[in-house]
Amino acid sequence: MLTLQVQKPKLILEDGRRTDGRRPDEMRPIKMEVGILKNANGSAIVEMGKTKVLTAVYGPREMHPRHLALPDRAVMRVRYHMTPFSTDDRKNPSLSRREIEISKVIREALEAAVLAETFPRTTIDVFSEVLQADAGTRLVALMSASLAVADAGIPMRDLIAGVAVGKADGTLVLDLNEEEDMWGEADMPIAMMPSLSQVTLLQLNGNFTPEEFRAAIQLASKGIEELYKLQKETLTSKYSAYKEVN
Amino acid sequence: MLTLQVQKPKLILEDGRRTDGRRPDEMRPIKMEVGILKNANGSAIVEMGKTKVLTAVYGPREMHPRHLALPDRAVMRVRYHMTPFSTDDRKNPSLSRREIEISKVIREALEAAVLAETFPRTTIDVFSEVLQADAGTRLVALMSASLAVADAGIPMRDLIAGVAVGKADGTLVLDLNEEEDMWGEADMPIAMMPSLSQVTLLQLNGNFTPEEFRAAIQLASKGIEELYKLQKETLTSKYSAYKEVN
Amino acid sequence: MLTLQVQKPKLILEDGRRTDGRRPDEMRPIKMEVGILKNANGSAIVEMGKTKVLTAVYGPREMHPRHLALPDRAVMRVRYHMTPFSTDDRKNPSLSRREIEISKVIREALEAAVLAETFPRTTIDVFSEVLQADAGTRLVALMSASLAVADAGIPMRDLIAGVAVGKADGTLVLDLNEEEDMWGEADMPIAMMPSLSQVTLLQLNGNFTPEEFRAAIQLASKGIEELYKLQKETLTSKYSAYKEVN
Amino acid sequence: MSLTPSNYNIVPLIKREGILSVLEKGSRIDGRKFTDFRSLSITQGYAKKAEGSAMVRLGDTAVLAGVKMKEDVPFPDTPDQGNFIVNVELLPLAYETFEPGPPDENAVELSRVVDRGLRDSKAIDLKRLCLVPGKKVWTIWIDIDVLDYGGNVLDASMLAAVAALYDAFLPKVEINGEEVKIIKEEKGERVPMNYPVVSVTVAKLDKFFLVDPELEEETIADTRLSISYLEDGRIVGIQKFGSGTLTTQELDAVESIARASTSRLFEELKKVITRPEGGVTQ
Amino acid sequence: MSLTPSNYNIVPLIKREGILSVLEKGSRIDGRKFTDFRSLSITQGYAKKAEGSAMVRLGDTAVLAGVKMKEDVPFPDTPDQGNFIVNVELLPLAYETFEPGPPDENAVELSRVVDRGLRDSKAIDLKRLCLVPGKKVWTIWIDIDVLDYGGNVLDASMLAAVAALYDAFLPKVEINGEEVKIIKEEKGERVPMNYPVVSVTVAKLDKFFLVDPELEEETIADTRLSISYLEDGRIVGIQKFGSGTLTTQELDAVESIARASTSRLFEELKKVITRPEGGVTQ
Amino acid sequence: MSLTPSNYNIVPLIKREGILSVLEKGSRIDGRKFTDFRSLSITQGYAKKAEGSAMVRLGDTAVLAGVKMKEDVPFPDTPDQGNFIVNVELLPLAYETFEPGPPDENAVELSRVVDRGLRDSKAIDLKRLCLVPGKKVWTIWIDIDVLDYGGNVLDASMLAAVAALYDAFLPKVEINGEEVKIIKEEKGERVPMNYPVVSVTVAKLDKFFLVDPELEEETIADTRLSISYLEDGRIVGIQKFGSGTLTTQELDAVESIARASTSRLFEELKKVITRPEGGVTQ
Repeated sequence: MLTLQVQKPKLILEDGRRTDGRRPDEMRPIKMEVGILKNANGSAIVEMGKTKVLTAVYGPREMHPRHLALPDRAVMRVRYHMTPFSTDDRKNPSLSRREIEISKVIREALEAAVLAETFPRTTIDVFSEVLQADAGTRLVALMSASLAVADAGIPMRDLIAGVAVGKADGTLVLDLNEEEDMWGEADMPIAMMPSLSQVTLLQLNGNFTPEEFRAAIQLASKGIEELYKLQKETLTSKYSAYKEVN
Repeated sequence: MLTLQVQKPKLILEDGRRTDGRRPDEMRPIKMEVGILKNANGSAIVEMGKTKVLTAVYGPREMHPRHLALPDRAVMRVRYHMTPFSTDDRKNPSLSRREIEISKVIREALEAAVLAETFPRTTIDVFSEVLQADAGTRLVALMSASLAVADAGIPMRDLIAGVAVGKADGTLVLDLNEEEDMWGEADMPIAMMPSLSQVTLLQLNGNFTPEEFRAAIQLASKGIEELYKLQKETLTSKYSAYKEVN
Repeated sequence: MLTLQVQKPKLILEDGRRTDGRRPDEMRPIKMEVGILKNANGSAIVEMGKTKVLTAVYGPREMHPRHLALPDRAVMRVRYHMTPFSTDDRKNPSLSRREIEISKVIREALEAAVLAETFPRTTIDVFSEVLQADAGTRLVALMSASLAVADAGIPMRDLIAGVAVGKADGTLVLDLNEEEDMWGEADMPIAMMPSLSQVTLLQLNGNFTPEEFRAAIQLASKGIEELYKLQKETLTSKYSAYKEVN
Repeated sequence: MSLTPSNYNIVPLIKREGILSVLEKGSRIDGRKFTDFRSLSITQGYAKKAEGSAMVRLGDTAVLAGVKMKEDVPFPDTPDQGNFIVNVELLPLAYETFEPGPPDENAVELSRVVDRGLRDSKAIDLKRLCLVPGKKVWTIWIDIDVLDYGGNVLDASMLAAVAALYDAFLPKVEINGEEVKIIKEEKGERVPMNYPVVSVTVAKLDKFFLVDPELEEETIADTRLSISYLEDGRIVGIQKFGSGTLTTQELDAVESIARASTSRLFEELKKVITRPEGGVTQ
Repeated sequence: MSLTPSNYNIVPLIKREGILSVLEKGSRIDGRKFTDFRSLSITQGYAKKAEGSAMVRLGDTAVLAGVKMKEDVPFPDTPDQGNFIVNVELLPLAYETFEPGPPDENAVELSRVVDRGLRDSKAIDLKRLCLVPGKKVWTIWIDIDVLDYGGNVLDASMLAAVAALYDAFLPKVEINGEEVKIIKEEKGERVPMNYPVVSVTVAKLDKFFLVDPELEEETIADTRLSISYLEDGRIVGIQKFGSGTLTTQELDAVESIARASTSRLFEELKKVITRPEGGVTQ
Repeated sequence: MSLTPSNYNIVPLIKREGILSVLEKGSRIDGRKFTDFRSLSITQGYAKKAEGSAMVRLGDTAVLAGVKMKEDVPFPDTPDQGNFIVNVELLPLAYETFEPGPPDENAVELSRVVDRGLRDSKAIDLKRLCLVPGKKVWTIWIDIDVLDYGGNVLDASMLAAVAALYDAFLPKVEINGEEVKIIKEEKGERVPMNYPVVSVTVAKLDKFFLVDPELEEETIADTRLSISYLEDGRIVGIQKFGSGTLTTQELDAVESIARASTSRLFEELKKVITRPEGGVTQ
């Protein structure tokens, strides 16, 4: 009787494909570009399906106010923010609790990679703006942030690549789309420094058996390798392009 | 016709007793305990009927930011706060105007007692959290604060004890309950340093004749003596207990 | 059918007069007074029709926090604020976006006139409170601010006088009233340092042809001359009054 | 959180001694007797866009109160009463240390003391602000702007609030059952006031009790007691300000001193609020 | 409260002299003529989740505008009009001194100038955003993100806003009397635009007038005048920025210079906003 | 914006070495085994004004949770579900560096992790909080006050939240079609819980994995992993805290260690939440 009620759609179709035609272990199309902003010291934009995030990095630079500076390392200041028109309903531009939490997990993930001890008493500012939100925004933001930090010439242990693994109609799926995010049984974003085999971000909502959890990590690792390769190419091609020009 | 309308109940019954069975000059059951928190320098919890307030004291300690420190005394920072589930309807956790005013009158009352000039350039922080609100919270908070300051080993001119006197159906009543608070004709919270006979907090809403005002102060003084005795016992028993252990 | 709908009234009547009986080039009655507050270093109140604005000036004085001080000039801090009962519907006392913008344009207009370089490392604070809002508040505020700065003895290149020119039923009108403000086709507030022939504030909403724009400036200039004369008389009479007393 | 203030308007010790030495001689620095109020003027109708207003000057203190109202819904626990909101603003115009921003604890305390004085005394009749029980009531705001901060802002604010409320009219309304039509342009009834209230503040300074302290006295006072009264002598509000203390004997004395001052204030108020149609207490 | 800025993006005096000496020779530091706009690109549909969007690059300045809407109630004084809200964000991505937080006075001013340019010019037809008079209307938000702050953000923002609005569709609606059914998934009509508006900013720097100032010029300019125009030459908005001054003769001159620049902007806009079904001004 | 914290609760390097040297010997500074939880007490009904409450003491950590509810409207996208809001406050009472004010990022993160653990596990049955589909539902608040901050606040908060929810009753309601009458004074049904959830936190410190870290261990830990479980072993939430890292092999190990700890926590919980009318999972 209530027309408001929305029914969960079938997420895995007869042919084993997902609602957007992908196989369970297939990621969405990806695009990456660095150095696209003029004022920032480093910048990058990453698109994954219809999710698009732009990140600017300023720094290392003097910390204000001074008493927040750390004697042995750079302070990282990280903001994950969604532009009001990035979502179906307009998002209020002030920071939501969700954005506060995600800013924190992205900061902690970046701190694992950035050699902040190289720049004591300074700050490294990382501002990510979600331009289109369609599942996976925190990982796309984190990847663009890691590229932007690299683009700013700040030394890192490794780049960071990440992807979500979920469960849809009982099947593990790589790189959730928005329907799977909303109706699926689990969503586990995971990010790594791939060449060091270190996990820098891990969250889960929904439910996994312990076995599914382990399988999900394996599935994510495959996706992360691909993403990492693309990240390195993106950086290389920019800097080789520079060399040709010079 | 309107069922929303609530009728004032009879506050003084046929037998001269109050709605909760007390005589007009009888206080609610009281419990006090100090030293119940681990991290705080001093702490106390006081229960008076169904009102319950926990206070923690930190300090004397360095003041931040420095320019707010005073050269000749400790700054006292006092917060009276109600936890969201302390009231019938959930209280929004942000500070209300009522909480701002009560924080101020509690601070001023405490400043009369604390020997703040002993600790120039420092701050003494007093945080009271109302866990159950059922009339008299500011006085219960103030008593727990004065015990917590003592428990922190900060020298005081005297402890502070306080109680409200009100008027219910024309009768002066000691230590209002919530019905008398809501439906009575007057509510006068008063707090003293009993051994110095000094009033440190005084407010009134409702109405008193000048004669009632004077009688109310006398009635309060009796209650305050009792409360003060209990406060001293609470502190003594804690520290004598300590002595036995050592 | 909808009674909510309000019809635009005729703004220019048969006899060429406006709804309040003025000719198109006629301003509302004006009153000015300086030195009316005790604590402020300078103060002024200006009334123009039913618009009334009080301004207090404090300074030049030490800047807090220090790091906002400028080495070569005084910082000006300007607030344009409407009291809650200055408008038809009560105005929320917190600063609206409109008040933020107007504070900025008034600050910039004043900075053109005040010899801020005379007082490096200080601040000059200008607080305008709109007591009655009935069209033209920003210009009345700016005029009272310029008088209050003068009353504080702060040197200026010139006083500032300003008035709005609008278009009502196709006719250029000087010093809009509230109906013309709401229903007219254009509203252009303009302020000048009259003896220097310099425009210090200029805004327009609505529409003007380029020819109307030029004619509007001419019309405003006439009004500004009158206002300026009155401002100078106001200051002179205060100080000559002083002389008589001494 | 409430902090010990940084003695923002500190009076040098030497000034304190000066003030005290004058008091020892039985007078005050501005020549008043201990029990005198300063010069007082009350002007109704000062702010033309308010539904009622009053400017009060008490010595160097200037306070402007304005009344606004709007149709509203009642609170669930008072379905047959209007809403009443008092808001005092210590405007940055008024004193050199006042900064723009939301009301600080001093402004909040002033608002709440004025509110209680008017509400709990039943000076304003909130039941007569009900239009349709449980559905529609008036919300009355009284905003009080402190324009010049010259001491004893509370008593001036209470005078301004009362005078502004007596100056105020509600818009005209036509009620048909639960249908309420408001004709904003026309004046309706007066805001329903039962009687005026006054507040008297007494500062304790060493062994002296000073009525209506001006700014320097207030600054060096040990404590202040503000008591609100009805004309029949009933006390309808008390607030102790500041961290000094009083004995119960001193409370007695202060209350008697304060009560003695009320007749002057009621007289001044009645000069402006007495109504042709029958006087202030009808 | 508005403060004299701490010259956050101060250009050293020697740079000012450098810029002026180039101007003396009749050219600008980037080689432009005084009356030239920088290179301009306008890309509609850049932000796929918005109902309409446009990315504008004007020299080194990059601005992204997006349109969202929702069903709403009208304001009581405009029962037959939709609501329209412009919000400019000077994102911390865009410049080294920009901090996260609520819009500062510069962002608020930009929002309000763009809003007035579009609203008072009647470029957007707010009456056609009414669904049921007095009951239901569309609220249109246009959010403008400044991504790279390279000077003359206002003119870029106005271009982005106009292009985004021309890109935008309302959801499909079915109206039966006062029943409004909104089918979010389907495109309905275009956002009702009457005609485009452009803003032209001219910086006064010493005796020179520079159209479309880039960041360094803007920083050292005495004042800037931004004028909004319709294609027929009518002025539909003016804002003077900064504490410098102009004579009335200079106002004349600036207005003429600004007006001369509008044709280029309208041309560029029409490349993207011209619609098959009849052109931009229908 | 999230900032690298100023190591507010920094443990001197020498202390770190001390802690590590104890761990090398197979024990912890407080004598526990690596896989042991600290002493635990759970007291329901501690806060009498809440509709349900629980005080949890876990070693030196003290956390008090309280449940409140009110009639509300559902969100448009979940018309047949109640609303559920978790709010953790790191009260200034609890630790020397905690300041009053709105929740900081740590409190927000804790709130959201507890919320997801209870919501996504379907431990609380939000559908049974619907009174009239699309019209009227219950909003349940669970406020969690951290009173003493002694390490592993998350696991204590989850225990307190679950125990408080199992302690809580909804008010009595009488539903007639779309008419809902709420009788606040009478207890109605229990808050609908399907089963309990527990969270287990494991700190990684050098090569050691420590269950239920106390404050000093937590402070010097490289990273922490918190995993929420149902009693059947299903994982219903994970959060990695801190900027340290783990290999996927370490993730395996941590998950096994955490799972092994759950039985103790479920046992302790069941001592208080088992209900006469049929046990916790009915």
